[in-house]
Amino acid sequence: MYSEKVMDHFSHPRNVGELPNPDGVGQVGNPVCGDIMRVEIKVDDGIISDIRFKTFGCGAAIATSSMATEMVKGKTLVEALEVSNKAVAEALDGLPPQKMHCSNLAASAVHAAIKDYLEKHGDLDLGIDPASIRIEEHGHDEPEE
Amino acid sequence: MYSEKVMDHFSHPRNVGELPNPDGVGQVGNPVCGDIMRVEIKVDDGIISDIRFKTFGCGAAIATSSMATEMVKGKTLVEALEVSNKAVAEALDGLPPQKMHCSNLAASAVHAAIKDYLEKHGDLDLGIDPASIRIEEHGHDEPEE
Amino acid sequence: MNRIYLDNAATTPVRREVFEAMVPYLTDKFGNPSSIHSYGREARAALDRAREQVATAIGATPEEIIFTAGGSEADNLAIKGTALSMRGRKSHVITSAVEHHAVLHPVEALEKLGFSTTVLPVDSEGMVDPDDVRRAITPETFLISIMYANNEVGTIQPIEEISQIAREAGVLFHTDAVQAVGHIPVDVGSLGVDMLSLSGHKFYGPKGVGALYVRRGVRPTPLLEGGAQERKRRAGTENMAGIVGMGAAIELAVGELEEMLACEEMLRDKLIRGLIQRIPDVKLNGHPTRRLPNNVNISFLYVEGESLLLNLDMQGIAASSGSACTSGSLAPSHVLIAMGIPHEVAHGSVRMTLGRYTQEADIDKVLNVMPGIVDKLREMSPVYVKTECGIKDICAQAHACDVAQPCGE
Amino acid sequence: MNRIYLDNAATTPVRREVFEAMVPYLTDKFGNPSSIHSYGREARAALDRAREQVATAIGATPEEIIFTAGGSEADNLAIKGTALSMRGRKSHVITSAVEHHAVLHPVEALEKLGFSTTVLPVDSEGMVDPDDVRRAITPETFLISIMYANNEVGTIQPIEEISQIAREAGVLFHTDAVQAVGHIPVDVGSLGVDMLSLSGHKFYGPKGVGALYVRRGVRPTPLLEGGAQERKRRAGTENMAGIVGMGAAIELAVGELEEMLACEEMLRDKLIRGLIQRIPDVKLNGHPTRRLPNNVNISFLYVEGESLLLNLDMQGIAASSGSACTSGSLAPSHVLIAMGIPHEVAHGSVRMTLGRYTQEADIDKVLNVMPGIVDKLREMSPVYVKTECGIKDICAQAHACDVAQPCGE
Ligand SMILES: Cc1ncc(COP(=O)(O)O)c(C=O)c1O
Ligand SMILES: Cc1ncc(COP(=O)(O)O)c(C=O)c1O
Repeated sequence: MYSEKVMDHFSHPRNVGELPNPDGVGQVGNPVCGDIMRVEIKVDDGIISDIRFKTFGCGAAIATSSMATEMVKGKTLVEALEVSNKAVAEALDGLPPQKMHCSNLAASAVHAAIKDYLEKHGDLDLGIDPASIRIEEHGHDEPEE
Repeated sequence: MYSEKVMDHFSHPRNVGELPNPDGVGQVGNPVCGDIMRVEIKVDDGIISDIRFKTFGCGAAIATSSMATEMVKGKTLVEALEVSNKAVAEALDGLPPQKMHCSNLAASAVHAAIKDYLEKHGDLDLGIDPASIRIEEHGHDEPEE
Repeated sequence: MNRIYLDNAATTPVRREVFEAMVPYLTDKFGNPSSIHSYGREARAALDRAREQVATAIGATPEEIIFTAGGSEADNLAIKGTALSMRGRKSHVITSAVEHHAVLHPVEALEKLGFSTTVLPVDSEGMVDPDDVRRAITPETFLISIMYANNEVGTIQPIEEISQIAREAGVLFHTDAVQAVGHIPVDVGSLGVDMLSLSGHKFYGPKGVGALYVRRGVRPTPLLEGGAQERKRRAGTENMAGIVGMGAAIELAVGELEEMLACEEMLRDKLIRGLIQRIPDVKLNGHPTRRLPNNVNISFLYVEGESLLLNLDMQGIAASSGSACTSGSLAPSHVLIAMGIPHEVAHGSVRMTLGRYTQEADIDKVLNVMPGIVDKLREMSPVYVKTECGIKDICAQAHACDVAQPCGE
Repeated sequence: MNRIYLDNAATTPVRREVFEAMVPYLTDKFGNPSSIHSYGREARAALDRAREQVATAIGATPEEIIFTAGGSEADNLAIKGTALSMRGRKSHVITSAVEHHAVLHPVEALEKLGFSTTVLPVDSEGMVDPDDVRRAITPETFLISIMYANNEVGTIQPIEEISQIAREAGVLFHTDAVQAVGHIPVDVGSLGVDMLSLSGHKFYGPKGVGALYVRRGVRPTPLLEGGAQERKRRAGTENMAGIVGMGAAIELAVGELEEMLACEEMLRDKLIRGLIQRIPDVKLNGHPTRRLPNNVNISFLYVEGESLLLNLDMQGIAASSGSACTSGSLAPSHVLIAMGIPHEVAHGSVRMTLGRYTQEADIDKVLNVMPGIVDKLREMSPVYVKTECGIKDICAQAHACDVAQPCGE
């Protein structure tokens, strides 16, 4: 069902946990649907210097969380905003179709954390309008069979 | 499917053939339904002294023909008229239900031969009115499932 | 006694390789393919592979294959499922008089639900006329179902012509290819069909498993609903061993198809010719050339099929018959009757269907014993009278006698 | 790695004896039971014997058994077939919210055909209230279908009470006993049911074969039509190996039922108790006592079922879950939701179903590894906050938290 990469990130998730004083926090999903992802970031000079996540959800949810945090760590906020849920799924060698819908929200959680950071630090000028950041709440939809 | 007795009578049918100058001939069934039985009898002193049959039909048709002729050979006409299709089937340890309908007419063929004999020899008084002999043309019916 | 099996149209033996492919799914690989754990995943992988094998064998894609419990379920799904999906939109179905009951009875059932149906006739060799199909189409027609090859007489229908007619009229076309798959080339692309039924036990796979090919975009309403198996088109935990067996069987059968076909045709023709030479008053039923490579169907006049079968069986030879006696109904085979064969001739029909295990020696044995059996039964038959025209009694009533043997010749 | 299989409700391994009983029907005894020759007769004899085995096991007569392709087909036949036979006469069906989809989806399909349906609720332990059944009956009601034992939470319904209500009202009663047969005593006479579904692969038989018991005189309209198999109640060449396997399996299962039942209950209770003792914030789903001997269904709060399953799988333990994630839909198990269990608790449910090959050591292994897995996932869970009430986040929205663990305690 899952690719080897998914299983690797699921069984050895990177960047699990919380940060002592995060600069930004993003959370997407809800327990009713069975997937919640929370991402905390540290930002230094417009760069994500540290990142942690906590996820309640299935294998895909945990693996995408791990992969998404790996993909944006050390990146500028602008670069990180360009990492889409779809890109995360692709970096994991794909997800089963039924998992694309609700379990592939880790990039959104990262975006939410960046938005939170930007909103809290409105005085910074990084050339990004936090209001322009759209948080995809329903992953990348596959066409229904 | 068939009992051992049926198979015995089918593979070694008794009384097959024709008689040189039969006293009575009876035929039932028709080729459209797939079963025809012809019985020829010799009668001496009101007793069936010899009998032969020819049958076009399935295993049950041949076996019942053989058995019926065996059962009436040497019997009086009155006794022979009492041998029913059902009795023939029972003597063969039964027939498959679907064979009771159209393949179990051998006794009828015997009855028809007796009727023919009586009609040809109307001057004899054996105490049987040939008109009273009913030829069952549809065997012993099982209730439809 | 060494038995000879000449009833491969009824069912075929399971190939050794097929059996061996099934064994793991009846022993340690027992998982349910819907489960996400390792047992489930190994079953899922086998299911996917079997689906690919079936798809490849008939030129389809895996998503176009719906596994079923056999040919009958596939036929029912194609006919009733399509009708249900068309309910309230279109109302007319076309089929032929020589279809298997698994097509004819569902079509009859549709009549009770308010659909109208046309059952096309066939000619004396069992062929449907494509022009009849064309003429039968009305604006209400949504489905045509014509079998690929007949199970009783082996006649192969002009499927490509009919499918083109269907396509031009915008009507869905289903073919029951249960007797064709694994025996003659079947490619859904070149046939141009929308749905096609097949059954594992007709090509050396196990009984109780089949498939319906459904072209992408075509959506018969499911008959069996429940779990999400087969993409919700057919519910029920998958018959894993059966499906794996059918996958292996179809791959093997299609791989050796040409070789087998040539071999079967050779033996078939030897058997037909041999019987006609050795026994008077016989008639080949079905088409002389457009015929399954393994099908021999012959009527032996004046004798009844079941008696013949039982006598063959006592000699260790397994065959079948279109006589009513085998089924217990009064009417003999609807296929022979639709071909205009008189009842009494139909009653004397015997079908011998060859297979990959048939040896030339088997054919020789049949040719050796058959004349004696027929003779013995004819001697016992009240309708058989040896005159110049040996068909005296029957001729009086049977219009098709001249097909069998010219009367008074 | 030594694997531990705790998903016997999904499917069971095929018993060695069952496999061995099947082998002849996948090798030399390959005949079609409809054939009259020796191959056919030996198949027919085996078919008759299997039918007798199934009938005997549930207290029925052989003519009352219709072989199907599994539990789903049996359910579909009972529901849709009965509805079709009642068409134009009566129009109302009653079922429960915790039925298998093989019952619920056919019932939904009936609505599209103009039938009306009542889906009864269950209590928090998954039980149907017989009084609800009684109240739901109208003069239009022709069928009640309530499952014997639930496949997810193991709750055993009061079938005898419901069947009596049905009988008094002159309404037919079907029960899906797929999870019950072979595990707890099932006797159609004392249950008083008119129809009963069973499936071979739930009691160590093969997948893809099942049966519907149909009381003499009850006549659901066939769904699969064609040949005269199963007395015209279900067409298609019989899955011989499957049927023979199911016959052998049911005889064996019923023969050792009491012994197995006691053994499974013992292990089941050890597992339930052990998990509750070792892991905080867990909740047993289903009825505490009226429950299948092999069913354990537990929600682990704050964690999601699939993650748990995958972790168990990595330790070689196969189980299943009622989480939406496994199915890919948003809503978790309809059974847990019908029992009033909040979505987030349902998402954390794991079902472990024991079987005849389950060892006490397997239970010990689960009890050993589960706390670590749950801990690890909870540490990773954003909804898990260790406070006095460990359920802070969830409590705000979940009314059934107090079922799981009193909040603020
Ligand atoms: C032409 C044809 N269609 C359908 C069927 C039914 O297939 P099954 O027996 O697998 O249900 C058969 C054989 O029995 C057949 O020969
Ligand atoms: C209660 C219940 N009913 C019906 C079924 C369907 O049976 P099958 O998978 O054999 O079609 C199952 C199991 O899958 C079940 O647990």
